[in-house]
Amino acid sequence: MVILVFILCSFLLFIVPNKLKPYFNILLIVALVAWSSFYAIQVLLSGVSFSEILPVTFWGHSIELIIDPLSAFFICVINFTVLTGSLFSIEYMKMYGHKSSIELSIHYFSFFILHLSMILVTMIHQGIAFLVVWELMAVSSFMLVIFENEKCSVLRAGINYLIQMHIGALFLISAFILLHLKTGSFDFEALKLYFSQNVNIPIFLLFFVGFGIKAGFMPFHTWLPHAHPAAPTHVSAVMSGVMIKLGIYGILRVTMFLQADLLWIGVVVLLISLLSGVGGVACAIIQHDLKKLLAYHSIENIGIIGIGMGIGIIGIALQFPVVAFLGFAGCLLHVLNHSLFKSLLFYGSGIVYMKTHTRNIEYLGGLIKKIPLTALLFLIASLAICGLPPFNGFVSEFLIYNGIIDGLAGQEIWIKVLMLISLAGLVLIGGLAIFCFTKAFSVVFLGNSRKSDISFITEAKWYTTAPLVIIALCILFIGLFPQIAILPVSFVVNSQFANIMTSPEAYGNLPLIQNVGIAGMVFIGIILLILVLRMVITRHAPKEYADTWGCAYNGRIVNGQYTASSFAENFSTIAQPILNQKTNYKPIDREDIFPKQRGFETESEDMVEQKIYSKFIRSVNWIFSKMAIIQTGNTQHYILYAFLMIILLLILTVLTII
Amino acid sequence: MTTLLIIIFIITLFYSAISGRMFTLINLLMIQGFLLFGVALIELRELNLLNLILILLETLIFKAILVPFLLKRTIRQNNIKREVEPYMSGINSLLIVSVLIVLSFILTFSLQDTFHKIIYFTAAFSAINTGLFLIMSRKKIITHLIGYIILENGIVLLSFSVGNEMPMIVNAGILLDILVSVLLFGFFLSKIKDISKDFEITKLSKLKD
Amino acid sequence: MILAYFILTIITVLLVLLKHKVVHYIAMSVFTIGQLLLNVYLGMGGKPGFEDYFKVDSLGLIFLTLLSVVSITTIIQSFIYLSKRKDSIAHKSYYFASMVVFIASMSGVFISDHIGVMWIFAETTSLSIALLIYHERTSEAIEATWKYIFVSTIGLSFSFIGILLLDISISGVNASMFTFSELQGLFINTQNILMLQLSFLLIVIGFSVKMGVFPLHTVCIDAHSVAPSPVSAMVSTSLMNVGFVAIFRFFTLLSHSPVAGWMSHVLIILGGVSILVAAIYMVKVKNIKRLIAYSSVENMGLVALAIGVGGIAWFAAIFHLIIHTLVKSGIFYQIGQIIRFYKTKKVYYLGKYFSVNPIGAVVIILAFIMLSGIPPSGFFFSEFMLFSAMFKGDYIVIAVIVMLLLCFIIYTIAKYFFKILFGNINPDLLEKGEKISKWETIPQLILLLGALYISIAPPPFLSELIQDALITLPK
Amino acid sequence: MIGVILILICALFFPGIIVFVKSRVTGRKGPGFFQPMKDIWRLLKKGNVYSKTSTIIFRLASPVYFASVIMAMLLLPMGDSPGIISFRGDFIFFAYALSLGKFFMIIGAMDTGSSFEGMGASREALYSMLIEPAFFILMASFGMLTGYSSFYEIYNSLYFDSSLTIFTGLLAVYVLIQIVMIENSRMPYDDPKTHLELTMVHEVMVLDNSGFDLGIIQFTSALKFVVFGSLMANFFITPEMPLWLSILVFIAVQIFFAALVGLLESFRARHKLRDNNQAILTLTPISILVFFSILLIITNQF
Repeated sequence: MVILVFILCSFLLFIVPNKLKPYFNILLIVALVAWSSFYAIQVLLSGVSFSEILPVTFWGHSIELIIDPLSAFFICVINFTVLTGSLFSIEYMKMYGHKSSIELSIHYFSFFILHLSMILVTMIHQGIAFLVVWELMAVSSFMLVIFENEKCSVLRAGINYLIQMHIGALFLISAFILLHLKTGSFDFEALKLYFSQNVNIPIFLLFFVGFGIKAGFMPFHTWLPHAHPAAPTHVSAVMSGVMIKLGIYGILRVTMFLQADLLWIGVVVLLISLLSGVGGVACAIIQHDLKKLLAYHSIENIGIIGIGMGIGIIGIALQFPVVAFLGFAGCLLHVLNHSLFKSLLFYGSGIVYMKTHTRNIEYLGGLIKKIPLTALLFLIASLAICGLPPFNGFVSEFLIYNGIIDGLAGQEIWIKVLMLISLAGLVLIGGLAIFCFTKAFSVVFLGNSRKSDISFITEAKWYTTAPLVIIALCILFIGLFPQIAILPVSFVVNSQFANIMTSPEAYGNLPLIQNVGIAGMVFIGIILLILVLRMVITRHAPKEYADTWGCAYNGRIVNGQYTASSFAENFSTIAQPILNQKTNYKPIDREDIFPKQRGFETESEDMVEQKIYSKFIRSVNWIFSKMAIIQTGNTQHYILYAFLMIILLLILTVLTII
Repeated sequence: MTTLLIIIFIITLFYSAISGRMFTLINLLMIQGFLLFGVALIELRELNLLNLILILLETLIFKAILVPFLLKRTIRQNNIKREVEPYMSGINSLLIVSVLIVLSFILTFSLQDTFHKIIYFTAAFSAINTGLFLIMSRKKIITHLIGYIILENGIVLLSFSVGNEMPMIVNAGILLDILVSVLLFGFFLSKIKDISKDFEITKLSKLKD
Repeated sequence: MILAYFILTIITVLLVLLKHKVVHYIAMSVFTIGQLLLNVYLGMGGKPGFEDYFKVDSLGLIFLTLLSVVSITTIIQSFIYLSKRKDSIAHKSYYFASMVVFIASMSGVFISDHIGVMWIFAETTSLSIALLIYHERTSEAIEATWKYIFVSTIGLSFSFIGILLLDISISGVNASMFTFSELQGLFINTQNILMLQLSFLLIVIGFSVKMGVFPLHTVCIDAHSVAPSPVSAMVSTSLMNVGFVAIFRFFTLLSHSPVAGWMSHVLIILGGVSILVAAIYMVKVKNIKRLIAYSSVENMGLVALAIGVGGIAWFAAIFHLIIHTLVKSGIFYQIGQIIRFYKTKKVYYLGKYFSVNPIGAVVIILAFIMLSGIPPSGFFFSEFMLFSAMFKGDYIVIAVIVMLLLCFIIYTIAKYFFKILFGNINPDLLEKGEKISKWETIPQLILLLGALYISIAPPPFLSELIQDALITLPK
Repeated sequence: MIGVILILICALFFPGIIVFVKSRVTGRKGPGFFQPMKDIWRLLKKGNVYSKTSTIIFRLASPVYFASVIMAMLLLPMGDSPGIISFRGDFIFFAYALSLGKFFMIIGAMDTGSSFEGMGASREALYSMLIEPAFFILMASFGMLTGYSSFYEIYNSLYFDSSLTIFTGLLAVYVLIQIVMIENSRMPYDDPKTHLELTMVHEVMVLDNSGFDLGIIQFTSALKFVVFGSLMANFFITPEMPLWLSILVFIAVQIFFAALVGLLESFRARHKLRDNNQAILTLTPISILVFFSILLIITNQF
């Protein structure tokens, strides 16, 4: 009943004057957050799943909202990020003062509907209602993405996003129909009956592709690098922080009911996530647009989550309860961690965009001198995303690593080799992430500003950086006290994946995580110790300030600095065939006496998108243009078509083909 | 007796295929009108009087006299060039029409309907096919009209073979519709005049994708 | 009651021809009231009179109510449309006269039971629409009108041949009246299958000009792109419903006969090919009205597919049509407004409509969501039912191809609609457009919100009405 | 606790031995063993010169780098006494702690805003990314062999009886040596004494450091040598060895390792920069070889 009230008062947004719109929006979101997380936390603590029947009947079925531990966990993740997103949007939306009031109200309205539909997606188990809310989420996020619609690239990205979401929904529709054909009901619970009777792989693949398109696994990720840079920052933070995770939620929901041939499914999930992990981060390295870089990193982190899930499924298949527990726990914890540091990174890039109005990192630089707090927060988030020790990224990757290492003890040889490949893949992802984020952080924040004039930039308002600081504190908290963060995750895993025999070792690794926390604290202690040591020793030593050593060039080096593309150049030469980086530069030919001004620019298209998607669409367009001969404008032809159609159908009937 | 008339009807179809000039086509229409009137007179004797008069009225007055007169008047008024410019030579169109007539023979035999005389069916189907062929193979819009009327003659022949199931009002409605459609064609022909003076169909193909 | 209705139409036609502005308003409002009265009376189960020619079954009732709803909004929009144009008073009176005849003949088709009578009304619809399409007196208008009348009369004569063959095939059995209700059970054990197949084939190909399905849809596209927008709204919704009702009635007639399996295959082929044709041309077409005409052809292809597939897809077909009628008429009125503002139909010159007329833009966004089958729209549920019926009848390959084509179609619609809303064009095009009054979008909003309400919470009496429209079909 | 003290002691004389061996090989007398330590002590007391463009990140870089190596040191066991912190999967923490140190060194170098330091930073980032898989596969395969995944338990339950196990142990030692040479950018991959900034890797990154920071960095590179040296030493220390013998073996291994590094450096020329990538990448297949040989040991079909 409360949800209907929410929907009604969300319509009030259209009437509220422009000035009050952001605050009214936050009021609505805080109310929804309070309502949903009250039940979610109750479920997480008590363990009994909460269910409520909605009064409105929908196509004859009454909709039932069920919050079980898995959806409770996801609700908390969603609520936290959407809350910080709406707080961040107050100052960010001031940049769009010129927008008309109806555009602003549509924006806030679809932001609230996005939040509501994400909550409902985790709550509804009935098939048709689930699909309705699923595509409602796609439509509302589409309206948010095309907010800055004066740029045509934004429009193209938005439409591309909407169509891919629709294709994903078509996969889900066909999966639910197949389910309905065999078991007569659309619910997720009917999957248990379905999986016990017939082959699991085909319908799982349909579900996996349908949810994978939303999650952004490699082969279907092409909408992500276009949609996120197009959307305003707080929207892309919510989208890549949380909305992608609902794809993972869907896949987890389906894997809970899997009964047969789990091994092959686990292998498929593992390989696809390895591909998307390594591919995502490799493409991220050569990006120049900060948000596109972060979007590719979402694909990489989805890959890591997928690896955790693959390991978990293989663990269940081979009856290794510890490996299964570690895999799924790592996967769920990384969902939480990624939503934290990814939204922090997007907010940081949002503040950079707000201040410098450009996202191309080649023009930025030296921002730490002007906005030190944002730079520090961006640093913490990029350390966390690379999975470096004292922060939360390391904890979840640590769980997945342990899962892989314990998985190495599998019987067959090819399982050991598979575990080795996934270990190498995960390490490679970590190394590439470090390579990419050192580039991103140092080019944007350190050194001198390359092209844009940053002299008058000031720190963002307190109420914008406040949510960022809270997120950074959470990142640090999970990093240093992981055993508290692991409690809800392990509770969810043990209650949802009942076929993981809740063996004692499964609970054995809780103290294991504590050591990581202690090690992190010791690490920070050592750093502080050394800093104090340095202060004490060099207390009297003179300190001078001079220009950076420039090999006898003593002016201020501005465009002599190392740019992002040169930083990434030695990696892109190695990975040239995969990344097909194009450099467009017109060389000066010999007899050109007064050559005009030249520019050097590298740009990279997405290999997967180029080779598979655009080629497919171009060929279909070509075929269509060849087939478009019917509408010739001549009356005789129109009558000829009817006559030929009758003759054709008559022949077919006589030859009994029809 | 009716089979004789129908055979003459089929012969007029052959002549319509090879006719090069507009006026011969219109005369053929007149002949077909009279033939239909004859068939109706002989065939439908047991109908009630009112229905019979209506049908006779329709075939004699409408098809034999009124339409050919209207067509000739429009041709003279808008001094349209008299030739019928077909896409293909006379011989080819004759071949095609005969193939069509053979096809309609085969079609009627395969329908093995014992209740009705086969000759009606073949004449009706061949008239329909030749009407369509005339529409599709001639450039002039007037010949499209003539082709349409030959098609209508085929349908009328078919409805004779049905006998008297159709109530009188329905026949009246059908005749009314055909009359109105021919009137509308005439009305719009005058409008088309300013697009293509000699009513070429090729001028009427701007609306295309 | 029917007699009173037709007398009313003749009187309004005569009144309207009196060439006086005020008389037009009075006559048209009297006619709409008469139409509503007829609808309500028949809805209450009243007898239409002339028992053996007219009978109201639930299928006819659904589409009659749809027709009256759309005709009310069309007449309102026509007044707005004509008030903005500088036509002579005579010109306007022809418009209203042929509009009245058009609406009357369409309601005639819905409630007629006798096959011949239905054919006559179908023929009068195509004749009465001639003047409506020709209203704008341009050379394209003449060409489109000529093509439309010529091809539709030939199409209808095809269907008349089909009806005659049907009549011949049952002439052995002594059926008193050649009506749908009497012939219902007669075809169960006919031996002469080829005759039935040929007659159904001719009927479907003949009525495809009305329903906008593959072979003869081409002239509908031209008629749409030329006719004034209230007329093209009428054509693409109620005229296509006329085609659907005709074909559906013959389908139910023959659904018990041995030829039923063959019939569904024919309809599936026609439906599939028309979706393919719509997809091919939507990618290529540059004129906004032709785009929406092709989207009607695509929806009608889906409906034909649904009739062919059977099972729950029959329910989906009728539900799809109800939503399609409401949404498509709303879109066409809005497109008429856009064309009046930008004075061109080429999409290249349309843009920035969101800043020009926000409420109209909201209508366009709502219409896009409804058209593309994204959940709040009814198309999602009808397509869901259609696909589940196809999966059950193991037409899986066709279902996958149709899904792919639908994605292409949605992509093109999105590309055009959002180009109109947000695409940037040179600003001076915007200034010289005339001021748009907010009140014009009210009827469109009512139509769209009605469609939204029906799709989210389908009222029980509607689904009962559809259920008993399908009683005669084999379960 | 003994391990930490031993490592600190060895770190004091380790660079001295390398310098001694290199000078002896080229016929020079060479400075005393503790000369590098004296330099570091001198640097620690000197003042700092900071560049105007560098910010707090630059000041944080070298302490974090130093702390990460100390952190790594705490994890290492010595014979039968485990490291101060040891838990299941601590070699993951070991590797990621080192890469945190490198992360800060890289952004510290980029902070100065000079093109030379940028070059060094990007090369350092690429090389560290290329060698990490090798280390992980090595430790994971030993974890698979022994069934445990923390340093102390792996080394405790390691025993080399058959010829294949000895061979894999030697191969592992070779891989560890190569990893250290890359980590500290010694001769085959980068020449510490070269002055041409365009071709340097590690040295050019620390170009702008001075005083206390430079001192810490030089001490950390020595410390890193000894840390990896203790990883190798633990191979030779068997659990039942008495304490004094294990200390002796440890110091002997460190000295032999230092001498080996000195010899390597004096006889090997530097790779071309482009060939460095392939050279480093060869380490991963070698560690995969170690993995397969261990696979053979486990399925005992050798």
